[in-house]
Amino acid sequence: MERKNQNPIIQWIVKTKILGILFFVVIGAFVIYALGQALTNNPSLFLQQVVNGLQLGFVYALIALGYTMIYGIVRLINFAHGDVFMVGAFTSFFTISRFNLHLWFQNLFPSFPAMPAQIIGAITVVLASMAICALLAFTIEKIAYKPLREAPRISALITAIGISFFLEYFGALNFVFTPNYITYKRPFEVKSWFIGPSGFGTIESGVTSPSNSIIFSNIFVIIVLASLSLLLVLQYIVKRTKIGKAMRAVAYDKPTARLMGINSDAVISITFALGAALAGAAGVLYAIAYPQVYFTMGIIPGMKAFVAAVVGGIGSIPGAFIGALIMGQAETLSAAYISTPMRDAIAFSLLVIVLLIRPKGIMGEIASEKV
Amino acid sequence: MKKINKSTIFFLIGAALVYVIVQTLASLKIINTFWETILLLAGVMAIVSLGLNLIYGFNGQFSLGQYGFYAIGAYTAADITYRWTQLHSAEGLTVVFFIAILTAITIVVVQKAVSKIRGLDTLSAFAMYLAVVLAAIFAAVKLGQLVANPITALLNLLPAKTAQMIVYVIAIILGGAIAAEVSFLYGLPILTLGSDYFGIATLGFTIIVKVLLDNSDTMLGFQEMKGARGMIGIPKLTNWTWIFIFLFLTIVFIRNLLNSSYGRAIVSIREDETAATSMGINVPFYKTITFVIGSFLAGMAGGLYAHVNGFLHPNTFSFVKSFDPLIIVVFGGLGSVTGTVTASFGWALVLEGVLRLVLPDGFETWRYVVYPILLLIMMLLKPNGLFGNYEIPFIRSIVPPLKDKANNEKKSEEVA
Amino acid sequence: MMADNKNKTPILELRKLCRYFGGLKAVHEVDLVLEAHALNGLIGPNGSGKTTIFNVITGIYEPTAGEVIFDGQSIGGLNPYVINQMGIARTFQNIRLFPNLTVLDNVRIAYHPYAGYGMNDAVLHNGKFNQKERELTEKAQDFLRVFNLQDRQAEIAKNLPYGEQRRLEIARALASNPKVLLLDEPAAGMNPNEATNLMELIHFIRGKFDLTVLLIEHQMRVVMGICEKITVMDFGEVIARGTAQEVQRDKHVIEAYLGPGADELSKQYLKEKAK
Amino acid sequence: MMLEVEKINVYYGAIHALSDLSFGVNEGEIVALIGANGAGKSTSLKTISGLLHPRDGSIRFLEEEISQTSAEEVVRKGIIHVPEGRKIFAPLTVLENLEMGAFLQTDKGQIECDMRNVFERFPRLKERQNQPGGTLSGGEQQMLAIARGLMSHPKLMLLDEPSMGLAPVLVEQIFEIIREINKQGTSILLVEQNAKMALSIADRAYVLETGNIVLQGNAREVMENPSVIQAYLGG
Repeated sequence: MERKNQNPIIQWIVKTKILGILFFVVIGAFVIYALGQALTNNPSLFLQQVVNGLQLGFVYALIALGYTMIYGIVRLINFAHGDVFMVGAFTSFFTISRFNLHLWFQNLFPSFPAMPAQIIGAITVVLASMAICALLAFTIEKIAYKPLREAPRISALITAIGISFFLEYFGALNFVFTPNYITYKRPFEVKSWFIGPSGFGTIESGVTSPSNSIIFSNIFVIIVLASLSLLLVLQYIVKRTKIGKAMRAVAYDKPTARLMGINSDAVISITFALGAALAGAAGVLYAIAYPQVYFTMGIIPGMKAFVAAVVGGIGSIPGAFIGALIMGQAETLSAAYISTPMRDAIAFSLLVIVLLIRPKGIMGEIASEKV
Repeated sequence: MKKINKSTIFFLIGAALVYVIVQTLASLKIINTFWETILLLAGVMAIVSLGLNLIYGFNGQFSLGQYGFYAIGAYTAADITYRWTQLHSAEGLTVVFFIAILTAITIVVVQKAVSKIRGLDTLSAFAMYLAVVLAAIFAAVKLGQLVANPITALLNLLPAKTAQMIVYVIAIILGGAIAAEVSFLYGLPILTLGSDYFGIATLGFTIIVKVLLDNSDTMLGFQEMKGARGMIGIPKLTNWTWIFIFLFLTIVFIRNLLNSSYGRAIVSIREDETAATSMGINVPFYKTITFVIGSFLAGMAGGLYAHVNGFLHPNTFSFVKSFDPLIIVVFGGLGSVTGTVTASFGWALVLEGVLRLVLPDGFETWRYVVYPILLLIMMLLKPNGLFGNYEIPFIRSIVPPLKDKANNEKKSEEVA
Repeated sequence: MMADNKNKTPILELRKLCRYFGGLKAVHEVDLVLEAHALNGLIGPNGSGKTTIFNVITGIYEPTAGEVIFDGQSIGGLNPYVINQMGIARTFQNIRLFPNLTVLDNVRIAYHPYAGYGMNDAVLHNGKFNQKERELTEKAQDFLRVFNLQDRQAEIAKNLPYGEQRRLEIARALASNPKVLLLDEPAAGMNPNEATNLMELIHFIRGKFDLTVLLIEHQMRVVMGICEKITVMDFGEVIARGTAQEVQRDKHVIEAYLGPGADELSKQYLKEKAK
Repeated sequence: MMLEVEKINVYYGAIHALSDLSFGVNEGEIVALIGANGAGKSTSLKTISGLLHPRDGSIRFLEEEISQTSAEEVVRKGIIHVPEGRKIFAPLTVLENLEMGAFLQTDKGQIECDMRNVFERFPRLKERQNQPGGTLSGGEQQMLAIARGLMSHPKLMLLDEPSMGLAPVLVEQIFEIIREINKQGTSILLVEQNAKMALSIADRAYVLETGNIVLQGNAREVMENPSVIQAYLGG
């Protein structure tokens, strides 16, 4: 069993891991070169894609947070999370088109300035969706996951898949959400601006924007603001409140948390509700940005957000956020410069590459198993 | 020689009976085409799920990539038979044949070389494999095109039916082989990831394959696959006999493998990886080989599937569908061959057959509402699956009796 | 096997072995020599680094610094399965059997590298397979017989009582054909009677299979009777070595176990015992 | 008796960890449970604190049956378990760890007051209150674990191997703290392998061997009984 490497060249290859590094360097150099080319060839197009990517990334971030929190606390890949997002979008669709919830403030105080009144209305719509989703996830957790807490982990995963199917196909029934693609009515009017070499200005309807400028709308602003503020709220809850600290304690060490008198079941339920509320908000924002709702709309964004959570390091809240922003960029840039249908493949290739370099994601900590 | 076991006889008789009864009922049209197709699909699903059960149930690797390999097998086999029947050329056959052979050879050669290097990291090894395999594929394509015409002529010497059958069977096996080789390359870097991450990476594989298939005509240049429009014109060659033969062989293969020292090595990794490696089991090797065998079965099943309806669509291989074999394996009981086969047939018959018939008119859409509810109830009632780890006597490993006392003492002295 | 190998050549040697976890020096500059055919003990309070040493020797951890020399070769950082096949087998502190497999299969798995047939034979279940598989099984049953587990061979491992699980784990380790056997607290959780029997059994198999044994124990009493040499660790370092009697009287050892000031108590105890 | 454990049987799967084990703690006492690894000391504590439940037998705390009560409820009744290996919530700061100890305490003023007391007793923790618990040294973590336990105002404190892996100086410090806590009215059930130390502060002691009590009595008696030494150092 002589296993010494005699050849110094081979020894050098092994020691420096040069082949593996080279492999990634080649890929990395190619990507950087391509991005550089894109930026220099048409900077405004490139930056426009970055803006679009940010908009998408911020929505993904809200979904990814739920994935990451739930995985962190019960080690369950909650495949039904994307469908909760769908329910959130549909809830807002109904509250807007059936109940005119977005107009309640305007109707109540007609003399109030239109702009803030619209914002208050929109916020109400988001909050309503968040509440419904939280309630839904709370119920799901009680029925489908809690009884299986002591069962093999795969059982809960299968029920998660089951719940996902159920939400989709129950939603597809004609008296629920219907199996159709439905046009979504936004709770406010869209305004767009341009910014570029020719300055800054509003885009009137029917007028083309000046060339070489980047367009962004109030939707972009709202998504970024809403997403950031929800992130801050979440960060506040997790870092500052008692229940948030309990969540982290349970996620880290459930038996010891129980020894402190923390009711771990209750904490887990709350985590599910919180994650679902964020997914619900994401559903509304997504529907506002891409105004179409349908019963399987949760699958792909859910999947992307999940990938984002893994890329960022599952269990880590800032990680989920960073991962989501990366996913947003990867998706829009690959759609713009490679091909639209390929963007899903690119997203997942990115996932695999990140896992190969950092097996626990960008912000994930590497825990060693005790033998 | 050795006496044939009673359980083996029972199994063979049982299998023969199942075959004959179904075949008779089908030829008498008591089983109509609708139900026959469901049986064929159930058989295909059983092979896919057995592959997954090997990977997940017996080896403990949580894989969601089974449908990716299933798709690769399906499209590979379909392309070979399509070219044979529609274009009257054996080019597909020869090219894929050489790809499979040359890739296998290079993998073995590289493995020999790599195993001599102590401490080589996985990514470097992967980069080496990838470079060499790409070269092999390039050579194989050239070689395959070179011999395509003579082989076509040779096959045309045979009666048309026989030639088609030969092409069909080879196509299915090649479908499996290509899937297996892809799984080797993909598995190499990701098998070192932890369980959940392996699952996510394999899920990614399914999605990447699906996207590539959606664009097979534009990105990959296979016009006949027609991308997201779906591939048509594949000969419908899969019948109950073929399904039965392949399923039978799969079951016997898995049974023999599991009831050997190699099978025990595979299972030991599921049981306790650290203990297994400390007991001299080459864990990375057995993880890889299990993943490759499981993917081979998936690819083979894909080949069979492609020739059931004569139509392939990338949506069949979407990741949502890719949960099906996982559900079946968990349903039947992780680590139970009996359970997987039963669950596959039960699943197909109930979901595709019974639910369609039982639900009243206008309620067809309720099928997928009832299904998850059944799934949920099932999981809550039997979290360990229908069969747990029960096996029928033929598959179950038998603990041999102890030898008589006098013999014993002699033996134990020898050990000393 | 190698009855002539009973000279005093070291078979396993640790040279300034270190293993750190972040800032924690779990094992720090430990030297240890294990002579062929020796039966030595490694003792020390909880958390003193004994198990970490086993994990480094068997390849589960890479050493941070220092060397592990087995049979004249440096094996630090090799894969655990390679180290096992070279001839080092172990048991675990918290019993790591293959819980859902039968007792027989647990032992047969460890014998896998010596199965003697290829995967193709396995798939075909041909004559060679049948013959070799029978030999393998008989061999495994012989190991079970040594540990008085032959009646349990069809039982699922996790259903065995604790003491039998411990014995099965040793049987499994032996089945992997080791030259050196590392036992991690084999008597933990056993009553004094069982522990004594186990120690006698270990002494017996050492002779029967021509093994070199290194034994981790928490209780000194258990190792006293059978170990020729004892190494005592505390806080990742060796604090004493010698025969059982020497170690037992060592001031550092007594304090490590019973706390400072326990020296007096122990002297008093020894005096009493002398009466 | 404050805590009365009577003939409990505890199993891990097929393994019989505790068989017909009985012992008790009186109000205001320090009771030591000593014995070698695997004797069942930690299992006993886990059973009392509700992480495990006995198959039969009874555990009474202040005349109330708690053998099937959940861990969260046991804390509410006034028993706190400081687990083996300290089990600090590594990602949470020292302050947050302490807050978790006071999880069931709703009175904010009370928490603040307790926090002050704890910091007075453990000035080291005050210095490090904003560091993650995982960055503390072994001794500091043990102090934090004890302090965290104190935050719930326990009537009975279960301490599992507080001296494990600590240098002798620190061990003495920890035991001094335990004695003080006891003086202020908290009863203590102490599991230790460091027999000498444990017996030096305990009122009574039980010696455990494979799930059975083999020796019991007041601490002095037990300490002077040669079989204790035998249990560790052999004869």
